[in-house]
Amino acid sequence: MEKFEPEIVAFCCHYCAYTAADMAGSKRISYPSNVKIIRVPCTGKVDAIHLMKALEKGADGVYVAGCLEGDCHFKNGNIRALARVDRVKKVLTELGWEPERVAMVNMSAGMGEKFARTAQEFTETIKKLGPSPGKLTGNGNKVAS
Amino acid sequence: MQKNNSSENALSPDRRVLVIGGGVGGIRAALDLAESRRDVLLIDKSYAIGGLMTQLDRTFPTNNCDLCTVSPYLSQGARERHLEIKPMTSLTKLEGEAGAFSATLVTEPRFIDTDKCTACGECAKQFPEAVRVTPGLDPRAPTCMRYPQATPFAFSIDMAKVTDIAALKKVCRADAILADDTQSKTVIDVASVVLCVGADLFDPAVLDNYGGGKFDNVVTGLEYERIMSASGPFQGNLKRKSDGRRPKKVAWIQCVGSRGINKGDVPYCSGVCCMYALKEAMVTRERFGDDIDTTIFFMDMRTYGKDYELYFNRARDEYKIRMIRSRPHSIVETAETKNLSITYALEDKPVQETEEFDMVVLSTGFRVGEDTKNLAGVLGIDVNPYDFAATHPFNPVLTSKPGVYVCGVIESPKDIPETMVQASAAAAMAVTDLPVIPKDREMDEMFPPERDVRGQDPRIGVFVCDCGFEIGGVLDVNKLLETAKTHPEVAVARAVGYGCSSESMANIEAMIKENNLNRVVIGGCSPRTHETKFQDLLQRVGLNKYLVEIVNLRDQNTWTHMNVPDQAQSKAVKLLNVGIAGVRKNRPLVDHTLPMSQNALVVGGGVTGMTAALKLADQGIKTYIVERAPSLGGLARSIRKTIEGEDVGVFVQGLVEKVAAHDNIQVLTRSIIVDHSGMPGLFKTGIQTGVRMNYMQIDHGVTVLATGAMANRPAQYGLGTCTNVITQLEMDSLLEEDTARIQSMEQVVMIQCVGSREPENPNCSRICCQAAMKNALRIKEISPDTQIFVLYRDMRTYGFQEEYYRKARDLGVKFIRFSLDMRPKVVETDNILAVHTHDFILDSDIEIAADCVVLSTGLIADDETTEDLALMFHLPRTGDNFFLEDHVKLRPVDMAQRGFFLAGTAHSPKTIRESITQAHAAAGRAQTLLAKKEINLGACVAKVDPDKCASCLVCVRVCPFDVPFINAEGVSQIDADKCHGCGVCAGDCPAKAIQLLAYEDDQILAKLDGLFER
Amino acid sequence: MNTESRLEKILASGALAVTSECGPPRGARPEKVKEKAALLKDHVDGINVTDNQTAMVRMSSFAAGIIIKQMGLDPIMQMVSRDRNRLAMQSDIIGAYAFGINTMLCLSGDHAKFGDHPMAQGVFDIDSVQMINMVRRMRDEETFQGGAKIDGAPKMFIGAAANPFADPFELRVMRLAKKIKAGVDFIQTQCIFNLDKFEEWMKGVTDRGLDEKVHILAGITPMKSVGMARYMKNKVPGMDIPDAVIKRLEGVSKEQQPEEGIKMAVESIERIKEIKGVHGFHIMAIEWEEKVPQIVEQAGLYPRPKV
Amino acid sequence: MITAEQKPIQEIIQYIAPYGRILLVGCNECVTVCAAGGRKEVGLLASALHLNSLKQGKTIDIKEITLERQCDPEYVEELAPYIDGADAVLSMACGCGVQTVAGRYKKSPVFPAVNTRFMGASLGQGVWAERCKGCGDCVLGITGGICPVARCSKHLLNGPCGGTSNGQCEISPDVDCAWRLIWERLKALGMENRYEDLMNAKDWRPGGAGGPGKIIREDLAQ
Repeated sequence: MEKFEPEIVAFCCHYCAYTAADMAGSKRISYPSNVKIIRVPCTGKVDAIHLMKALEKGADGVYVAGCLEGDCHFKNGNIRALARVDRVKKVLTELGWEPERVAMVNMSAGMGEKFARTAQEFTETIKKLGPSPGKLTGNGNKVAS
Repeated sequence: MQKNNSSENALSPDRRVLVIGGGVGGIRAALDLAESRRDVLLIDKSYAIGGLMTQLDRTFPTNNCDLCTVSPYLSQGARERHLEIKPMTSLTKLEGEAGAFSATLVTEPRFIDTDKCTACGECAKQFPEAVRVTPGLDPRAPTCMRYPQATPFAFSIDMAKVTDIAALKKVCRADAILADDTQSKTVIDVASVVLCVGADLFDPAVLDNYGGGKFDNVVTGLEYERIMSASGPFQGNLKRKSDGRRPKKVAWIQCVGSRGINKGDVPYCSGVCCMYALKEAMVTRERFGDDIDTTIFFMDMRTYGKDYELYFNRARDEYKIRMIRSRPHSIVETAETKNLSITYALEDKPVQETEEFDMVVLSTGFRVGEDTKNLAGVLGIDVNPYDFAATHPFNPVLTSKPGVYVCGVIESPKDIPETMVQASAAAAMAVTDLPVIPKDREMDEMFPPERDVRGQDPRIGVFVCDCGFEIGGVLDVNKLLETAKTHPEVAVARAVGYGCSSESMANIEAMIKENNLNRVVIGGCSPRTHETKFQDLLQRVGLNKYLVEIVNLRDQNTWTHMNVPDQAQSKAVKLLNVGIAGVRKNRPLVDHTLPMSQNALVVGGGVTGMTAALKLADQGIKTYIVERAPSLGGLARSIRKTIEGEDVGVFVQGLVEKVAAHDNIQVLTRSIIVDHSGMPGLFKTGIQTGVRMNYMQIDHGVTVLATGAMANRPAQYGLGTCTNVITQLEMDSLLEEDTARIQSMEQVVMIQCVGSREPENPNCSRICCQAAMKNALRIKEISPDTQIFVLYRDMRTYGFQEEYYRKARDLGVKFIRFSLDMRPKVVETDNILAVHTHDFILDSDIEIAADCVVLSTGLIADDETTEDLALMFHLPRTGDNFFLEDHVKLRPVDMAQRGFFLAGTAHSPKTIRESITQAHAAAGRAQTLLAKKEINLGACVAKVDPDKCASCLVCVRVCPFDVPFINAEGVSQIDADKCHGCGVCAGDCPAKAIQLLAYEDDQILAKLDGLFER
Repeated sequence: MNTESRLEKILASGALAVTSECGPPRGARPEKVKEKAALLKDHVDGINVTDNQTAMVRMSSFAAGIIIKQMGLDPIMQMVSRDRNRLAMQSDIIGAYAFGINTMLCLSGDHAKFGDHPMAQGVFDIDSVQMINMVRRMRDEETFQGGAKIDGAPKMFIGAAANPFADPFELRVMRLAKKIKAGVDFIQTQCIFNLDKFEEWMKGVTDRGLDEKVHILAGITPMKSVGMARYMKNKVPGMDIPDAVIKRLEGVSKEQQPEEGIKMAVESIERIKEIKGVHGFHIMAIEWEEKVPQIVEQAGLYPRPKV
Repeated sequence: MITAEQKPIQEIIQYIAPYGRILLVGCNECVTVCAAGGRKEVGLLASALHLNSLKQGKTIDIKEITLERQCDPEYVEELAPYIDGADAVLSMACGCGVQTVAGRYKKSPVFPAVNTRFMGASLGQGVWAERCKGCGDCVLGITGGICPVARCSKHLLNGPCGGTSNGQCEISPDVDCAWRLIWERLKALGMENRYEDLMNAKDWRPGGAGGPGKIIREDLAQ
């Protein structure tokens, strides 16, 4: 079997996680190229539907990366994001999908290493889980929308 | 582009500031002034601005590409409306006095009309000898521009070398050749002058023992930078000059020409060479192979800057760079291999060693150039024995002549961050010679009217930077563009070299116009750093600035996946697809603005805080000083003398009185900050003040953090248990108060790095070596017979402090090195102190009886204060709890959170003089923000669709800032000027009636589509 | 004298009345009812028959009441508003009366949530006060709640519960007044452990002269063990158990705790006897009916007067 | 407001399993406000159903539409252009909405995607509590504005039962004893004496005991 390379989407907040990702770059810390970042001003903007749609469109895993708890640039956007991630986990569980395919992580802008480590760990988690249940049926990820 | 002629509404010339020197410091000073809406003339004798930094490959401590780091500032320089740049120009006469100088300028002929030149390069191709080129190792650099992002972006002709002027004129399709261009002389009125000419680098050819300029494979640090640089002679490949082979073994020799007493040497320390050698060695191993053996020969490792010690530790421990503490005797070249043998002696070995290397880099330092010596005469300023500008003991940017200020290396050797601090400080000082700015001065439109693109089908231009090696070295940009072209809506897909260079920007502008593009995707650096630049570009061509998407191909792709180019390539394809899919959905948006509060809050009432407050208050800014202690003065209250011998107490008292008397300053002592809200330009901070802790709230546009640091008092070496073990601070007092006691001391032992450079506090405290020298010299003055022993790890008397170190040795102070694994022990028996240590030179343990042991304890962050404030203000801190500035290199006083500025020891340990400089700099930077008078809130705000709104109140409840409300129409209303743009409401709205502009759902979903399509 | 109720007669005589209770079995075994009732036979004036106590399904109080009645004893039929609407209640009341049951207790009933059918819909068509009023009108006005005349009205001696310890405390006397207003004849209180608080309540009752209008039987429960005391303190709603009670039980060995519990119950009765307005005792020995005679005897309430 | 919550997703999946084209209809009234069936929830449910069909290897076509109000025929009429393109309708409205849709489009199977719970009030973000039983004979005027029918677990009309503990209902410490609240309120209003007024057995007919409720306003009805 061909080696499974998951597609992973990371919604990163501008002030912390996205900056941390840049920081990882400037320190030349490598992490799996599977992770593709979508920048948002605050993880509080990341709606449950964005996570669901990412899975629907073909992501094998999605995570939201925000500021450390208590350090959100917008006070509590990251707490809202966590609640939404938890809700999506519940829906996935009910659907028989692995809830580990979505996650919330927190880091500060300076934590380039943590960004890389998180990306690495999440990628490994998804590799262990295997391809998204939506792909196993050979149905592709094409969904009428 | 650059503004050569003053526009019609030009301001009266007496308001101008003349900045001499277009290096990074001069640019910073000029930009600060221009951003504060002061007219500036920046002159540089070269044909393009940028100075030394543009020739460097990467900069410490971030190891970023220098060009990439500096280029945003350069092109900013070109576009800033209050700034005029005159290259190839020098000052020949300065008359008059501060506020009303008359300056005579001479501009050399360029023979090229910069307005017409498109830098197509035809002239350079056909007449290479006549076009002025890159200095450095190899005259035939791949580009004939001095560097790819040159400003002004135009060539320059050396007419003396032109044989056929007609032929030259013929190749220039832009008709830019000015064959009869002549030297021109102008006399202008200026209010003040900022001198920022930097210095030359020492030419090691004058030394006979290292073969500089003689052996092919012996290069200077700068030449090594050029060799590694993507725009250098070998296109960024590390090669030996002798045979083009990649070296396997490279050595750096420190202090070449510096800290010496021999022929050609100068006694001072150049301050930057240790760091650049470490950087060059690290980059060598990182980029050219970790099989390259790298060795640094040094006397003292002087990594005294903020977090620099960590950098040194990384170089040694992670990059395995070999460190040899020795000043080599000589280098001998092997004739056939052109390899180099270095002969050196180790501290503890009597015999000399010899070792062969492929390449040797001489770490040469700064020398004041001949031109500059003349310039000092023209300006009429005093200089020190080494021709650097002589400056005020408490303010290093003040020269002996009122109205003339200095910054950067011409003041003393220093690195880029310190130059940036001084540049901002000098700019802030230069402003004081100008009248206070009238409040109603309006900004006028800089950009043409916007094209209406609504309803048009997307026509997307995709432009990918190769950024030299940074992107192009990892990705196949052309292949990437092929994929981009397959999108039907992509009209143009081009590679643009260094996208942020003026040339590429002009190209992109042209292509947008030519192809009638209405959407742009830039593949290059992080949008965090480069988005604004390209948004400006769009505005210049009449497109709304939100019609661009920046795809982060460098920071988040080639930099992290440089070792797996195929993965980087496929990720790049996807990221670009995301950008293309996303930009299709971008809509033109309008930025919102709010009037800015013109008040300033200075947190901390020490020397730094008071200095910053005075500077701001003098400019008519209402300034609040919040100080926790019952009185002003801070840590400086406990310091008596500076190393220069100045009385600190008198100085501090003077400041306190000035602050107290100032109409624009309100001092709040016994005060703490308890809450904070608002946004940059409109902050609200709650303060509990006075004995009764009354609450008050102040509005302010900017905040200066000057909370200082604490004197460290680690319980080491008997401190706190043995009476005669004291700190340098206590010795400083003792020297003023009890001369008799000093005279009674037969032997004094000083121990350096106490509580610093240790695992629990890994950084260097910077001030302790000079403090030890200061006190040692004072002891010797009072009591010449007292024997002084200084136990040190590396003496870090950087810059001109080196003189005091030398003087101390001359006076017989004994310096004994120790290492962490063999640290000294202080033993007290029957009230008699003795210090045991290992002497590496004698290679034996020794015992020194001491009447007094003085510990150099340095400064540590006030963890509690910085933590409280960091939480309240949302500010980042370093690992050792100092505040962390936005960019350690280029923005050393700006915090990442706009509107916050950092100065003094809250930033990192530093001397009073350095703190004062940073205070001026912070005040200056704060003024640039306040000068804008209004806050741009951006366009990223929540917008309610009243037709969809169910008035459910969810937005009202979840908004972290209580902005939404249900209006008279019965639907939610979110005022754009109050919205912070977090999008929490949009994420929770059950009716999907709220969208966050610029991040609307369809935009995010389109990006996901882009990622997963095909 | 309104009814044939033995309890009413005892109370009318001025003697202290004693009642106890008997939970019907969770099955169709009449002998279980008989066994329990036999234990109480000579020592009480009436036996409460609980109605699906704690919302657990049991033999109906109506049927168990008949069994007890047929033993020649005096059942007090409990009826909760949880399980029956007004039609069912009234038909059961006349049916019970037809079998000679002449004393009943009107209750709201524990919420179904606590029982073995938590999913059940509680009826709560009328509440306990309204039930009292309904039964009184059936007796005194000989009309159904809906207004129609009854041919052969049930002459019930009407009881209700009162919990002096539930809050709001200040409402507890008023609530009693309301039940009196609705027509209640006697009250059985919640188990009393906090005697001070009970006295306070009784003072409120007598201050308003309510003791003249209703007979109050003080609820007494002997503690079997310290574990039971703790459970009741923490888990049973509306229960007020002072720490002193638990301490006292903790003070004796496990084997001696039942005896100590009985002793405490007897001491309580002795003290409550002195309180003005208390006309009797309702001894609820939960799953410990065999000890009721001992308590009655030790409290000096034996032999029971003949009426 | 009518308060509802989404049905377990597996139940919804069972309903629509036989169908390939689903018209998923939200309602912008009560169920939007209680976050059970507004535009956002419609999107999320559609996405969940897509994820499910992806896993099953099936395809499902879901048309999402959110009406202003599903309990008004005029708004429900807006579904007409889409109804033939759907094999089944999944309604996220309360029972009233589901029935209005089912009544209008008789040929289409209409399934509920939410459970209608109660008439409630919002206690804060994300919290709703039952406040009215629709008994048809409001007693709030004599109970200090707190409804014993809706808020007393036993609908007691004449005061608290004996199960009140620390002011809370016997069924849970999280439930306020309605009669404690009524009493406090009456006291605050100086209307303590009201408490001893006997409240007679209630006539339940207007609240549904008399058959399905219906209101006809003669002055308005056409």
